[in-house]
Amino acid sequence: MCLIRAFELEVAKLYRDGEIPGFVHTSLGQEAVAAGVCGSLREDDYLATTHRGHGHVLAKGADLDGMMAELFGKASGLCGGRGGSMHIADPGRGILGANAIVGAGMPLATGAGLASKLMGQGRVAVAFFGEGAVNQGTFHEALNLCAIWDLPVLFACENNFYAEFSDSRTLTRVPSVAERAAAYGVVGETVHGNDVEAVAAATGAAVERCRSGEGPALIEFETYRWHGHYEGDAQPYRPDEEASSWRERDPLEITAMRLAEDGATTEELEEVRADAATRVTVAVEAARTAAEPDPKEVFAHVYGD
Amino acid sequence: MCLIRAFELEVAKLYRDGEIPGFVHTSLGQEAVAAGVCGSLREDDYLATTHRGHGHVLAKGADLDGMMAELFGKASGLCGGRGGSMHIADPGRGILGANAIVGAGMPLATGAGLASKLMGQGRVAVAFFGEGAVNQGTFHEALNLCAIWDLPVLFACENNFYAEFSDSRTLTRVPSVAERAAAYGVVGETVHGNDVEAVAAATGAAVERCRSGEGPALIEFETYRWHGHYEGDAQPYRPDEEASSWRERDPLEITAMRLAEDGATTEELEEVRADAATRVTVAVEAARTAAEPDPKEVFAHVYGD
Amino acid sequence: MSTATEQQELRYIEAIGLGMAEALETDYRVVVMGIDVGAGEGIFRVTRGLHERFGPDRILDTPISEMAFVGAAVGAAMGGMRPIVEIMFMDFIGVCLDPIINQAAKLPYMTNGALEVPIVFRTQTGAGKSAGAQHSQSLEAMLAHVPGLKVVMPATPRDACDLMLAAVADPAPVVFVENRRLYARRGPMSEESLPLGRARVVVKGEDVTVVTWGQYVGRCLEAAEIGEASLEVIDLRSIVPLDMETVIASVERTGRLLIAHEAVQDFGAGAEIAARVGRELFDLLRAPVRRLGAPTVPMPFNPMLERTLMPDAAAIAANARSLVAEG
Amino acid sequence: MSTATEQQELRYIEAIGLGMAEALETDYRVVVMGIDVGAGEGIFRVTRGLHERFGPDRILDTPISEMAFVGAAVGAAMGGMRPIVEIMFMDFIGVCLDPIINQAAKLPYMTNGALEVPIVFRTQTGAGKSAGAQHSQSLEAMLAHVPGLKVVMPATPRDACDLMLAAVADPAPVVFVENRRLYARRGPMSEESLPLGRARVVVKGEDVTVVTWGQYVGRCLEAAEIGEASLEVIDLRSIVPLDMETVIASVERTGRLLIAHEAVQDFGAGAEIAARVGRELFDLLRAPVRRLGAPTVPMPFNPMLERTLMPDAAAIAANARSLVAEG
Ligand SMILES: Cc1ncc(C[n+]2csc(CCOP(=O)(O)OP(=O)(O)O)c2C)c(N)n1
Ligand SMILES: Cc1ncc(C[n+]2csc(CCOP(=O)(O)OP(=O)(O)O)c2C)c(N)n1
Ligand SMILES: [Mg+2]
Ligand SMILES: [Mg+2]
Repeated sequence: MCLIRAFELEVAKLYRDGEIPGFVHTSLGQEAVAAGVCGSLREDDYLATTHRGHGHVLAKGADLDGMMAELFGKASGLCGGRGGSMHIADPGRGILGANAIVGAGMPLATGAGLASKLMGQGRVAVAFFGEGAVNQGTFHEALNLCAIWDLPVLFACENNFYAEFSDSRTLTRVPSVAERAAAYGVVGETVHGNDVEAVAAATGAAVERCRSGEGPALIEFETYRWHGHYEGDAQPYRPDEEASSWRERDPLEITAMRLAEDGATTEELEEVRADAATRVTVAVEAARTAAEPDPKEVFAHVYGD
Repeated sequence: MCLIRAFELEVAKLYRDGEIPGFVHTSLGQEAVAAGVCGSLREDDYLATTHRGHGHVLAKGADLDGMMAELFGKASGLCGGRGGSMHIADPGRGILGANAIVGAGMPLATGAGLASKLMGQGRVAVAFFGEGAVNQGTFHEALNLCAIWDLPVLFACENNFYAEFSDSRTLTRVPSVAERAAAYGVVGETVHGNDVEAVAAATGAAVERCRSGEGPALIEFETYRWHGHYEGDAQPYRPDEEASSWRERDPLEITAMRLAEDGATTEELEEVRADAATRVTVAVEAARTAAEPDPKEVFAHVYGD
Repeated sequence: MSTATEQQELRYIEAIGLGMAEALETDYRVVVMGIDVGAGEGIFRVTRGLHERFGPDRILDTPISEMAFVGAAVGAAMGGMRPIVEIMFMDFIGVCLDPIINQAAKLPYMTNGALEVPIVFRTQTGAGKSAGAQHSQSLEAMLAHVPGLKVVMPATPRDACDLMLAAVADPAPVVFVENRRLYARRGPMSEESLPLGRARVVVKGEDVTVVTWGQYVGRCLEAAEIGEASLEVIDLRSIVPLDMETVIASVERTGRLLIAHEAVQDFGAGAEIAARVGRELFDLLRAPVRRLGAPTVPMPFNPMLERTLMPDAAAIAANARSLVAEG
Repeated sequence: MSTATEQQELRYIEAIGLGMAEALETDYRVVVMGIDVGAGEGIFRVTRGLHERFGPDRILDTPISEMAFVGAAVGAAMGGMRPIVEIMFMDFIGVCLDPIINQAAKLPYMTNGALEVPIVFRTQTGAGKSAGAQHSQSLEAMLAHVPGLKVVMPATPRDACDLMLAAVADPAPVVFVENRRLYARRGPMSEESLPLGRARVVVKGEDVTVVTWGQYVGRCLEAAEIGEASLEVIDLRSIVPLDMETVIASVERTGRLLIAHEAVQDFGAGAEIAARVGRELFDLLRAPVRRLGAPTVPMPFNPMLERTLMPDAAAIAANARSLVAEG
């Protein structure tokens, strides 16, 4: 979590300063979902995520330096600089990629789950998506498909209550995503997404059900994005009190307090934070000075070879 | 209903004999849904239907001769012979057309309902669709959209339990379409689709709710198609007992019996049937001898002008 | 457009907004629909001010449900409205192609003219700023291939406004493709007004006709200024209808044709123009028609790679020069 | 393919089935997915026998949810399978374009080759039997325009089988376009086997090169038999990769090129070929390249109108003749 926080804060700064090109959507405030879900997965489990996927990808074990370099578009980036923030992937770790098409990850995860099932691999596929994506047809179609085929797919919804500039509660009569799972004969549950232990517990149980052949599960994690939809968004659309009340439920603070209760010292906690900050700084330095991709290679892999 | 029955029986024969080209999907056995729903609509209400739409279009008041001629592809057809069975439309009667894309009618009806609402016309739009189409993303998206905008749209599902060669009950964990409406905050109900009075009663009430501004309604009409998915389908996939048990619940017989109870004489009932048969025969004769469209006109209206 | 407006310089993005506002003002059947086009004023702020001025019944925010709301816009057009519906990025036709190509494009014809579908599909493209492969495609050729759709791609503020008004007024469905790389560009509203379907000769020249559209109009103008050959730059403005008359008239004089566009070259719209000119002016062409588009590669994120794949003014000028050398 | 099979005549539809069966037999990662492809054996019975032979874990019936199951096939390919997924009619790309063009076509490139998406999108087209405007489109040009996709369109049983096997083996996503008007046609499996990406010279000739594919191969062969000009008929077999080498070699001899295809002519794949030949053989062409495709009209239901819009052998022959007359 600390690493994600440090990463995203730094990315926001770099983006503002024009060091990172393209579009960037940070997951500040949502770190516990990433950490809790991905921390409950096996290394070979699959992950398909969204435009707001840095945290998930990091938590799933992608190399920090490779990620940062990718945001810079460098040759040493996880995708050789071809993907960028919205398309970071690391197939070796089951990470099928962030995706810039809202809702596209759910069918892909369905397919990965299908592959796992047909080949008897016992791998679970997790599809992250926002509550805004729930209104997309792919949610409906993919969840139904997973249900009838009993596929080991976890539908992990990050309900941060906003889709771009819109309050998602105005875009459906049934704002509870968990409730909508019943239409597919799937169990849906709602979990406080800023509490990493709650996230991990719910995920662990759901993933085990998936792995044991019961088919898909859906968990809605209620959380909040601290920054705008994209970096640079002025956010006139969110009430201040709402934003500040969520800031008070900082997932990192919640965890820190709990660790402190369990006996962690301030120094130990500070060390974790400092360590994360250092790793990010090192990654930034490396990314800054890394080589650009070789333009002569620009035609490679168009046809997958 | 008698007219639809006579029409479809004749069409099936004509298709078998090679007189009607293209693909044909008849609605034999489902007549009560068409009659009950469309009979409860105003003339200016909208209708968007499916590949299996003859009955709906007839019941909504489209000209019989024009329909038959359209199936023959003649110039006097409702679409000048350009549409055929899967594309019959009659915008003057609010009929936006049958549609060969499964699920496509729901967004179109949504839009017609939107137009009615924005222009304060009080017109309701009905989208017919099969239970197979429920798994299509358009069902999910359109129903949600109608719900949040309180659009006067009736989602009229003909659940005939089969989508092509598949038992639809195997294609979802929640075979009750009505139940799935809850995910959108919409009331869904299930009605015996072979009982025209039940159909009309449910539709009448739902349409009034739509018209009064409550937003969309969903009704699932349980029924059965007597013939194959298309004319010519050998139907190895359906248990005989199932088919025959539904034949015993013939919507026309149910109605006839009820009318008889209410005092209609055998002669009166026979006259209705005979009249329908005659009208169909006349329509066929007219269609057979009608002129082909003028090839010189083939380029007209590509760009809507 | 008022004379006062005609004397202004506007940004391309403002001109689109102006076009929509005029259409909304003069025709109650016009509505604007799309994700966050209302109070949010659009992800690029193209719909700025519209929500405030026309209210939520005319400027409709939709859920992320393109199949439904694009399809609903088509249905609303059938029901007598004149919707302007936004598909946020052109790449997103991937999630809502059916209502565009199978419904809107076909129903007027299939109903023998009984149904009109007067709808504007607003969308935008514009590579060059690391938006990545799923947000950088210029897919006009795909839509131009479908009978029943018109496709316009304005390159100037004046055209953006005019074509918007023309698109709204058109009985046919029109795909209105903006270029986000042009949003901030200013241009005179005093530019001559042309109807939908007419190309614009932007610069007169003698040696080579350069046909282009969208973002590439600017690059071709830059190329013309390099000045080693005299280029006649034609901004196509609409891909369908395709104003071959203007193109042919120009190539008849120059004898040489270069087509430059942002989209991938293979199976792009340039091929159609090359094929037609190759046929109609076979005896007149002094050199083979050239095309200059993006190579067959998904657009990479890295800015330098992206630049490598987008022919610049120098490349356009070099191609024109070598066309002159060829004959 | 066994020698016994090579000596047979098969129907086109059987040959596709044979190709799938061989792929299923030799590679456990191959699965077949689609609406009613299983016990129902496909709406046109292309998957006949597969369900019985390979069972429901290899031949998967899907709900009517193209976005999900086509997308799932793409995801399964990422997960190491080699799915053959059916899009029942080519027109239905309208409801599932995203997984094809934005996911399958792009992810191998965007991940710098780390992800392979070895998938076959089986689909079919074939106008001429009153299927109506929403079930009659030949949309290969749209998909060919997207970098990352291969597009094959077999015209003979031998090619149908070979290209299916090649498509399954290919590391890239391949769109496999069948033509339902050819399903019942028989052809020798002894025909020479060619790799994916190579065109076939079906008939040698001297006067005019006729490039064609799919349903139109047969019409062009008929036209060749009319015999007033000597036609060299080339069956392209794949649109991407485009075998320009074979086309160019032929036109170098004949000096004349006619391209005939089922799809709408405007912005169709023929334009790309015309543009390339126009450029590469500028000095050699004796007459301007001609194209013969469907006019810009949604396909009407009426059989006679439909015929009017589909150039027949006589029209092909007449065009060839007039090409000869031109120069
Ligand atoms: C098909 C498609 N439609 C629209 C968009 C534009 N878009 C990008 S992110 C976004 C909002 C997503 O909201 P949500 O799913 O709640 O995710 P969050 O941003 O809150 O994490 C939208 C509309 C897109 N990328 N793809
Ligand atoms: C998008 C799309 N996918 C598939 C088809 C092929 N198809 C036509 S009808 C049909 C079955 C529809 O079943 P249902 O909705 O239950 O309607 P019914 O035929 O039972 O009336 C299918 C799969 C199609 N026309 N469009
Ligand atoms: Mg959200
Ligand atoms: Mg059904």
